[in-house]
Amino acid sequence: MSLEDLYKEVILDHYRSPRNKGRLDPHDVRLERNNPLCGDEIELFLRFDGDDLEAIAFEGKGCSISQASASMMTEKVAGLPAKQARAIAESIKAMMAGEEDGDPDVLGDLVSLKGVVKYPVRIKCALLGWNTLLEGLEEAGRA
Amino acid sequence: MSLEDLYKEVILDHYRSPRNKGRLDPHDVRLERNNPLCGDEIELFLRFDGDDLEAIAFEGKGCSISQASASMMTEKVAGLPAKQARAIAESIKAMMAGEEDGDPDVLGDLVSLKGVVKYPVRIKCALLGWNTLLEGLEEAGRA
Amino acid sequence: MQLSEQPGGRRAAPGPGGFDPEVVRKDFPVFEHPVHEDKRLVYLDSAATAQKPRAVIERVVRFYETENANAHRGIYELGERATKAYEDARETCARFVNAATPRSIVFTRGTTESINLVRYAWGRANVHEGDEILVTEMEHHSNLVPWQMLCGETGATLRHLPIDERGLLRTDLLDGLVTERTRLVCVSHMSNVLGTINPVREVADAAHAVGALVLVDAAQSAPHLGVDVAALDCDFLAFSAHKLCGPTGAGVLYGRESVLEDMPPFHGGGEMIREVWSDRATYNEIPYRFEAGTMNIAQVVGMAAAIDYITALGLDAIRAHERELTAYALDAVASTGAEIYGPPTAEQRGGVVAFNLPEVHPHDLATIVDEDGVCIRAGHHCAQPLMRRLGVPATARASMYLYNTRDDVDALVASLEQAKGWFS
Amino acid sequence: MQLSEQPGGRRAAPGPGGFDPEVVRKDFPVFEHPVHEDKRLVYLDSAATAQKPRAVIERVVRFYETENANAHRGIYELGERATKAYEDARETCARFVNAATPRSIVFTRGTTESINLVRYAWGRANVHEGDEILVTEMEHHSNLVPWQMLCGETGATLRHLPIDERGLLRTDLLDGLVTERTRLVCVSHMSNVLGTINPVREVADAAHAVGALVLVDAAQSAPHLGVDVAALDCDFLAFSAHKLCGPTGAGVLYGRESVLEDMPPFHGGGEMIREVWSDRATYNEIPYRFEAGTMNIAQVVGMAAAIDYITALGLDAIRAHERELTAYALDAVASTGAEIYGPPTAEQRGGVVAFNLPEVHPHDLATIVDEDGVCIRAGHHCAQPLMRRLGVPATARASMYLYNTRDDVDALVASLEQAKGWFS
Ligand SMILES: Cc1ncc(COP(=O)(O)O)c(C=O)c1O
Ligand SMILES: Cc1ncc(COP(=O)(O)O)c(C=O)c1O
Repeated sequence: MSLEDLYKEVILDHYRSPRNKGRLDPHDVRLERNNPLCGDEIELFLRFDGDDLEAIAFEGKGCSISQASASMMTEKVAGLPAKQARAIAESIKAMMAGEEDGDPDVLGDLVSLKGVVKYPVRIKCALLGWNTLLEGLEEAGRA
Repeated sequence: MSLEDLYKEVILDHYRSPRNKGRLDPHDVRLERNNPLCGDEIELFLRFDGDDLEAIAFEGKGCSISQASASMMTEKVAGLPAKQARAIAESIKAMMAGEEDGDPDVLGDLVSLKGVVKYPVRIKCALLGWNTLLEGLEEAGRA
Repeated sequence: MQLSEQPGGRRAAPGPGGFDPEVVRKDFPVFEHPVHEDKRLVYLDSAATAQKPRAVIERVVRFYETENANAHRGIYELGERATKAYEDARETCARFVNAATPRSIVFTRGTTESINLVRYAWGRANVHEGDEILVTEMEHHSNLVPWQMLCGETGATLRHLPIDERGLLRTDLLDGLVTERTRLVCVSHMSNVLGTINPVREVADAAHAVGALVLVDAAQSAPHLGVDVAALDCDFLAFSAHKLCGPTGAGVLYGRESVLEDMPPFHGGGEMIREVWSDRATYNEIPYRFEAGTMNIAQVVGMAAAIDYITALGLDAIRAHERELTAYALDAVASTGAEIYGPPTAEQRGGVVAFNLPEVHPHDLATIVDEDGVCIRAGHHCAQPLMRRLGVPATARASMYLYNTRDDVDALVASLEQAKGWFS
Repeated sequence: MQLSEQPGGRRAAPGPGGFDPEVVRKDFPVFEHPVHEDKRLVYLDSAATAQKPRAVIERVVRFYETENANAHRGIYELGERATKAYEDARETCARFVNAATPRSIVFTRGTTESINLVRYAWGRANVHEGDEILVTEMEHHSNLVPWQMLCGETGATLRHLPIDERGLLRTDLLDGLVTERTRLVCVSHMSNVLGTINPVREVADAAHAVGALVLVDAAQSAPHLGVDVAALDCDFLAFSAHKLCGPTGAGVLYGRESVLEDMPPFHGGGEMIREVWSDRATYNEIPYRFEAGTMNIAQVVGMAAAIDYITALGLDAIRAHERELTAYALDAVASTGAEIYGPPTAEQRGGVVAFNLPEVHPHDLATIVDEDGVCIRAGHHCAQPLMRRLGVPATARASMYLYNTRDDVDALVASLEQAKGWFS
């Protein structure tokens, strides 16, 4: 995928029209994390129903990759069992580390984020939301 | 002059049989100086008779160049007017800095010390006694 | 000296003194290698680090091949050559900053270490509870964080000299901010974000009037404007070799001779001592007192070669070229609709243009222009408090040096237009 | 691995693994240039600094020509290459010292800076009045003076672990000298004067038994013996690139991960921060917290090339060669009537032979042998307290490395004989 395609087909849609953007009230977990070198910021809200991640939302600012990736994440994991959300996050991290190819059956559209691997400095941007999610699941004792 | 000649014809005679070696009592000025990088040490004693440097002696240890040069110095300046001793010391320093050729009429045998100029790291050794003398004359108010 | 503008032309004619960036460019091997397989390297990040001319690389190689030994230690010929190369470099640096004596030149790893040396060696001996240190609002973290740390350790207070809307220092506020309690005023000669060239002498006069010292961060000015410690009347001045076409790992702390004389040592170790006993030591004369252990000999020698290189081309000619190119870039970047930070004219600033395109985050921008071989910086540029002052989380930044041409600026602008297209 | 001795022969055969110093020598351009116009360079001062193989010089050149950018900052390809080269070097260093993680590797200018970093960052936070620091009687000034300074600042007490007549550590006295008050024990792995290889693990065990930390000065051992921080069980370990065939201006501080995690920063500046406000800052994770400003990137990359070079030859093979050559040199130098300092056998020592000829001052000796192209060191070797312990103002010192041969030792001995002749 060319950089142009990555932006036009994957990133910009979510950047311009982020899903699940805003506060989530009530919530069980709220976490703020940032990427100190770039200044990207994410504030993540999680609400559980038993072991399911019933709802998820985020606030944030930063580059399009960090914000689009967070948006795609919320869309993917909302409503899933916490365990499965975690597995997806780990899969994304492994894919971005170049350790896995990314299984379309598990990741669906998220596989397209693999396009970022070619831009090593931007990987941290793409993972900001996912790392925050993993921390949030941990904090909630759901991971 | 080859290094061998410098050692054999100039340095070793004074190194083996240093002139005016030992304490001088009574004395007007006593100064200890060293060359921290090499560890060469000089203790210099001066006695004045009016404006004349009536007597001079030294103690010391270190490399042959530092000790021989000090010995040659005492031989040369003993009994001279302080002013003239100072002029000789300045001349030697200028010669060692490569600024002057060294006037045989003024310096006599000391001109042979010029052989050390080819060995830049050793110049400090050759000048240790002379710098101490200049400080001593200064301290005595004779310079 | 001002380069002639060719109306409508894409390239400035060689300036007086024959300065031609296309020719200069040939001295830099890095430009012989394309990036992204086949793209011409458009290097617009010299404020971060400069590229190295062949003369500097070859000087370092020659040191390792024919002069390599420890300096100030060996009695043998190789050791003498190393010592001579190292001390000749000190004289070159002294001449470069117009220091009265090479005794004022202390070698370091770079600007950051130079400033921290002052913090540790001078600061801990001279700054006490109730004292004040004044820094400007545009300082690089390297000339800010060390003073926060020193104030935290000593109970001194850190104060800030603000900037105005155009990114110029509010020197009108100096009178109120420099007081009897001020011990040190820290000011960058040229901002690495705004490009602002600061009136260092005016700051120094105000500081000296109350007996405070002045430290000048010349990381950006030494390569691009040149510095004259006598004219600036500063007490300390710091710069890095790597930003003036020299090797990484080398830099200078200039210190006023009388100030260095009274300053306790920094690191303990070989060479900085006079005599050592098991429980105590006496210390060497300046500048050696501040150079402990085996120094960065080859890098210091390479730094001198870099200084020789840029001074042979002429700092005036380099500055004239950069001014001309900056004026061109300010116009060209503004034409894309970008917001530009810092003083409006090329006279008031060095060759640094920080900007943001509306709607496009600077990190996205840097990634997109990189595809075309264009290297710009995106981020806070080690100046987070200044970013807050400007009200932005980050900016893009293009910075120019002697090897840059209008072609480089044109390539940047073409790339910016394309990015705009993707995002629109 | 032991090189075969050829009875009566002048040159060792290539050892197992094919180690042949004559071949190795060809990797070092410095040996292609005669000294004093026409003399073969007989370089016997590698304990001061080592010569550089072509692979290292070329690696540095390649960095400047194809990868030069600031590390950890640029989004563009050149910046990625620089960052990768720099971080790959960290992994090389971690493997070289057998560190569990590259997070334990902090880059510095060299051993002296590494030790002073510990003094400032760890020492000021952890050493207080009434505490004790233990050093050995054979330490280099770089592992002595910083601790004198820290004790002077904090009111802690410096204690000394003596050596015996053969130059071996009196580890039998450890029990009495390591006490509940001991915070840090500083020991060199190999003496730069005596050559003694110290039982670091024994010292570390004694220190850890009372909760003290251990700092190992590996300036001499890293190049000649290799180091294994897990086997030594040390908390800090310092070495310099320039002594292991690497560039000047680079070195390593290894720190145990848990110790570094708790350690406050050293320098303030770019890169070592997380977030900066005008009056305060939070700091980056390890090891970046200790690497402020633009680092010595090209030198660190060159250091990794040097480590690759010596590890490809094999540290065992290098050690075996040096042991064989040291045994030869101990005999040969003794045959001139010289007094030799340090342990009697090559098993107990590295390739360093300090000696004095009766009646000939070492400075005279160094000057005289230099005429024949022989480079030896004369002086106190940055170990004045050890000189006092040996009862001499200075010594001559010949030190050997992978490119030295029996021819070099023979040239030294011939020159010594001539000097004796002049003075007799
Ligand atoms: C044992 C020992 N420690 C420390 C040092 C200091 O190393 P550097 O001068 O590279 O900082 C040296 C080298 O001179 C040494 O031999
Ligand atoms: C204005 C300014 N000050 C200080 C520094 C720090 O210089 P260095 O990273 O070479 O220590 C820089 C460069 O990054 C700078 O631009």
